[in-house]
Amino acid sequence: MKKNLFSLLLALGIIFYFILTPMILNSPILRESSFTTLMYIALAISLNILMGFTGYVSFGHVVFFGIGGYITFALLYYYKISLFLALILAGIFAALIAALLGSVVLNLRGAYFAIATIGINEAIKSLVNNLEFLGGAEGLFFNMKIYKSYGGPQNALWLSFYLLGIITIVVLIISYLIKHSKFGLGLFAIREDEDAASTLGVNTKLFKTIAFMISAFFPAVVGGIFFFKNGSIDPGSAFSLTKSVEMIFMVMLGGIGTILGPVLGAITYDKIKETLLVSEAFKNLHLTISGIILLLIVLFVPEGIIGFLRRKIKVLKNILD
Amino acid sequence: MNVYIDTFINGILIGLIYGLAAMGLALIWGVLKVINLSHGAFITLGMFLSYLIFKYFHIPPYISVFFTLIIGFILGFLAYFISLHKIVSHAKNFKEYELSSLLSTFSLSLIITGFLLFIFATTPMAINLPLSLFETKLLASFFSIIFTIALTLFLYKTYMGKAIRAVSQNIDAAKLMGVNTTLILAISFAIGISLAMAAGNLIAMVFPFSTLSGILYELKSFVICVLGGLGNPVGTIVGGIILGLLENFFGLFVNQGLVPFIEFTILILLLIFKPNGLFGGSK
Amino acid sequence: MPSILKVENLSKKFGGLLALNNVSFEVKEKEILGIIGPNGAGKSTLFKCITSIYKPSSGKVYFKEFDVTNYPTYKKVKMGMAITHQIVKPLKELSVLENVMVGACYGKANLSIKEAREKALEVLDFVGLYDKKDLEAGKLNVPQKKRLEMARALASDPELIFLDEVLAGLNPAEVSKMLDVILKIREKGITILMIEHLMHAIMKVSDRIIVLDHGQKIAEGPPQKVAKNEKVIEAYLGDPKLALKLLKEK
Amino acid sequence: MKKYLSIALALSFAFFGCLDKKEEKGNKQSISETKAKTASKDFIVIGYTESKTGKFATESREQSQGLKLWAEDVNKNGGIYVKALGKKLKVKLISYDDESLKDRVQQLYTRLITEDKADFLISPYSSGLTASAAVVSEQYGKVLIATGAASDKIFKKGYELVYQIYTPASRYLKDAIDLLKEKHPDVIKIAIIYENSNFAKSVATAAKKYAEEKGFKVVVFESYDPGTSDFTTLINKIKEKGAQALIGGGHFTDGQAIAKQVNDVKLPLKMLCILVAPAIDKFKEIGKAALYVSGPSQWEPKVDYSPKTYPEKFYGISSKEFVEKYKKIYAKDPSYHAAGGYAAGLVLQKAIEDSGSLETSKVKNALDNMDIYTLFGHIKFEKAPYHGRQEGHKMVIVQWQEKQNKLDKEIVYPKEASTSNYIPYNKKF
Repeated sequence: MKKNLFSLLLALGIIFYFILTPMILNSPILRESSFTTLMYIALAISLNILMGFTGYVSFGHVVFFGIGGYITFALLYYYKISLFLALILAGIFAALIAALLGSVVLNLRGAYFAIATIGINEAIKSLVNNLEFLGGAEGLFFNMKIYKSYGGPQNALWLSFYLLGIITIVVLIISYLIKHSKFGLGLFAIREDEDAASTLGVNTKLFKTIAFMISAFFPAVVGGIFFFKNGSIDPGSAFSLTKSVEMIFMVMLGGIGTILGPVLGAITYDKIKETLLVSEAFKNLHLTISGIILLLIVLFVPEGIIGFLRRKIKVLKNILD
Repeated sequence: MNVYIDTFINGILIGLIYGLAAMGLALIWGVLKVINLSHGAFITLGMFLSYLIFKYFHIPPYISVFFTLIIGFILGFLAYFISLHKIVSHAKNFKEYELSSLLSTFSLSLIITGFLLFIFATTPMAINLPLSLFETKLLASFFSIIFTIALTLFLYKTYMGKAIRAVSQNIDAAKLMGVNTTLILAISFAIGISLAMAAGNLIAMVFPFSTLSGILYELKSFVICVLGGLGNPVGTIVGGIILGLLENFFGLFVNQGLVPFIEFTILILLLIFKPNGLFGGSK
Repeated sequence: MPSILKVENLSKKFGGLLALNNVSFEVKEKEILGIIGPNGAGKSTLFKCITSIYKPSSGKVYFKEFDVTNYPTYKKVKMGMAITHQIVKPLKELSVLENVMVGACYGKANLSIKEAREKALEVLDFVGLYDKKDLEAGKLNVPQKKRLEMARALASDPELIFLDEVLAGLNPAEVSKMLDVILKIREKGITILMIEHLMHAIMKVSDRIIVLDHGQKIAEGPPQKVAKNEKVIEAYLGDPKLALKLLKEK
Repeated sequence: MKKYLSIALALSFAFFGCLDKKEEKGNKQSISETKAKTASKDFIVIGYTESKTGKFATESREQSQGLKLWAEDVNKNGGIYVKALGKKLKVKLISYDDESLKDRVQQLYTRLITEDKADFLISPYSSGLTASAAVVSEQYGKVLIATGAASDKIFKKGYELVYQIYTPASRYLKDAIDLLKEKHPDVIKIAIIYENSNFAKSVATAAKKYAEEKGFKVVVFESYDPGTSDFTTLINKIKEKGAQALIGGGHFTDGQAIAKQVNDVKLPLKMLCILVAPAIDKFKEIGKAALYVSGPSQWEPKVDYSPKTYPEKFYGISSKEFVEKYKKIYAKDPSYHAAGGYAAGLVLQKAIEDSGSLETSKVKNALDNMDIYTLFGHIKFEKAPYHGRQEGHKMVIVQWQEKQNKLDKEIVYPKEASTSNYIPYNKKF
């Protein structure tokens, strides 16, 4: 019991570090880079609930990020409701869509599920591209006035940052609670062997669907915050397949199915990418270099950072999770 | 001419080209059980190779395609050992490497795309032969049929082809029968990449392209593989033709912009109801 | 004694092949019912149809008087059935303890995670896997995996347990250990339905035996009687005399 | 448990503290540096992001090249004279790769403002990225010159400090429709097809509205997906509906494909006017298929914008001079993206000189009152409700014509800029 708590606290500590430093130093540049990092952390943890706990690898998980972004945006744009309400509605709606989609695609296994989720993302992207009230391909743009009701753009950016921080903490705690709950045990049973799980009395279909819903809820909220902060949304940036694969990478990199793993994975991935992007020597070839780094990870550290540490350092074996 | 006849002919031609683009993906998926996410990147690589050969040596794509096939085979062979061998050979069954192979081939695509972007940015390219669009389409379709026949003969009539099919059906049994499975897997991957690049080479003469064009064909190839199944090249071509016809006829009646939505919806429905392709058995 | 399970005219078709043909029988509470038959007789198919792993083509299954034919597997497990697999299905990357906890959490026992842990430890002790509790289940050897299957089933507090060839692949010493466990289970008042290929073993523990051949029930009764049934012997070997000889070698 | 908590927290802080220490130090350093700098400022720092990767890489690269050329020119002359400081300051450009994605645009612009201490900002390429950057620039009160962004929507947002260089999408095809009306009063049915993307859709929607106002009947109005390369079905549809003119397009690749495929089936259109593609030199690669295809362009190397054409308000080098300089360095004709990049710098330079200051409010004032002619054409910004939207700049219409058996891009509209007469598209069949 204690060993698990250690990882949770470590993860919480890390997240607090990213929330507090920009706040204490009152530094917008740190806030911006922390925003990206926290966003990746939250997305990676959410995906891990599906991918790490249940074993279903969604290659199109960004679809919920996009759906959440669009719902939040449209609600604020047309109905001027409060951001908090809009975010919650976006999360709920995304979870409902996940339930609907999940009831069919969760019957697919392995690569077929992966391809189906890519298909879902592309189909929804194309649909949104053609929906006039969502701005179609042009997307929607906020008027600066919207930020005024949150104390001007300056405050709105800080607000988005804090909201994201809260969501990241919430998703981390939820992921921890799930992992150590009866429900989580059921999910792990499904991950290991779905048929065996159902003969042990696990209602696999329901469990998978709930896991899918939870792992859809949080990306939707994060998407809502992200596009609120960005002030505009369009299908290309809302449903980017690359971000989907990045999410998978972050989970893999940190350690699939663990509590701390997605956090470490997201930070490492983000820092690598940020360094490459602004470094004089690499910025022209950063895509190729990240490809090489990722390939090396997949080939040589497939168990991720956590798995690697557990394997190499005996003391950590029972502490890290 | 009647619009419907026009649409029909165009659908078939486009379909053959799509089928050609998907053939490599289907082969690799079928034999290695790897969904090659670098497929699109290799198609793009083929397009640029075709462009460069045409630009500097004035050799038209319908001839340079043979050269591209060889380059593609070599690159594919290398790519297998760089990105897949370690994962595939360590796993007990393909389920174990299903995820990591998706990721390693995706890294491969990042490496290739990053490199192409560095050199060519997203500058649109086109190879302009003194041929009409219809003629280039005919030419590419012709190659599509030739490749289908050649690949089918190879798979069903040669020793190597039979070994590949044996591996695709049951790798353990093939191993027991003394087949060098590593070599077979590497060769299958190399042929798949070679076909992808050849497809790119030919498509470059039909349509303009840029560094990012490959991904579109990759996504279409998923749909085609699911439509036509993974078993044999003929299935893939038929899958391609179905997609080509669907696209063209839908385009007549609904807004063109909605076509991808319809395509991917079909993909999802097929996966759910007919995961082994329209012509395969049920799950 | 009232019957806990009643199977009525159960049939299963795979494409054109009739794997089960109108099989009917009853299982009484607290008895051990053995199901035997040659390879391909439909024994496992019968189990899978009863437990909804396969959907039967026709027929009815009653469990404790309820018509449960179309209940999904997990629901049947929750009602008190427990299933082991012929081909062991450990949850490989979970520990032995966690494996058993899944059974305790989701079977009829329906325990909380804390209670499940205690229950699991108790059951592991019962089947003799206590010292392996923290090992990854994938790392157990075959006999241990078989016992793990049993443990998971037991942890769910079942009323009826399905044992699918739990003795297969074990050496004589292990077989006799396992038989002890089976008898101990019966002492707990749990009904057992077991498939076995090894005839002598099943004869020893079963109260009654059903014989399947080509998807049909060809005999039913106490072990001794069934063993002498010529139809059964013929089904098994095609040569009644040789079969009899084999049966007598225990 | 408390022990674990404290250990965990301490560990994580220590670990990441180490990681980020360097960054913080750098940060503090630059703060003290800038304090010193304001007294003795040597550079005007101009920040922007370039899409070095992703879908906008090509256009963005050219835009950036134009901007760099401007900076070189300025620095060759010793910099921009800032009256308030009483001296000339050189210009320093700082840029990062935004990957053509929204993800990091805001992060990078914040970095440019807070860490690199940019005085002024230039937008990324494309309207979508510009919109993201604008949120940050407004927040920090920095002027953002938007080039490579033709959307109207950004300027509905109530921004105070964003200024557009390009003719906005709503006026993109206006001149083409005027031209059609003028040359072919008999044409009634027209078709508009457009790429389903941000920019093309705004253009097409505005064009449809304007065409209908002018009495045209838009018989086909359809979008196609980005990346579409086969237009056979759409062309069939246009043929069937009997449209006499076709306008539309989106980006280069699709535009080129449309021109080629319309030519293949010999569709006898009176006018074929395509966005983007005809304005780019590579368009001629399709040979005869390019003949008589016309298209709007923000700017052309052939235009003659010089002190001679606009003696009153001209500012900076003439377009001819710009073309020569650009050719010398990059060995090719500049595209309008490049000219737009140069113009963005020029506008900023003019505003700094006019206001004699680097203060946002004063420069803003100068921009609000700006009314100049440059190598890019007329530059003048709208007031509210579309504050900052370009209202001076006009498109030119180019057409590919044949001179001595060679394809050549001529300017056919407006008359004052034209180098040749307009020829109906179907004349070639």
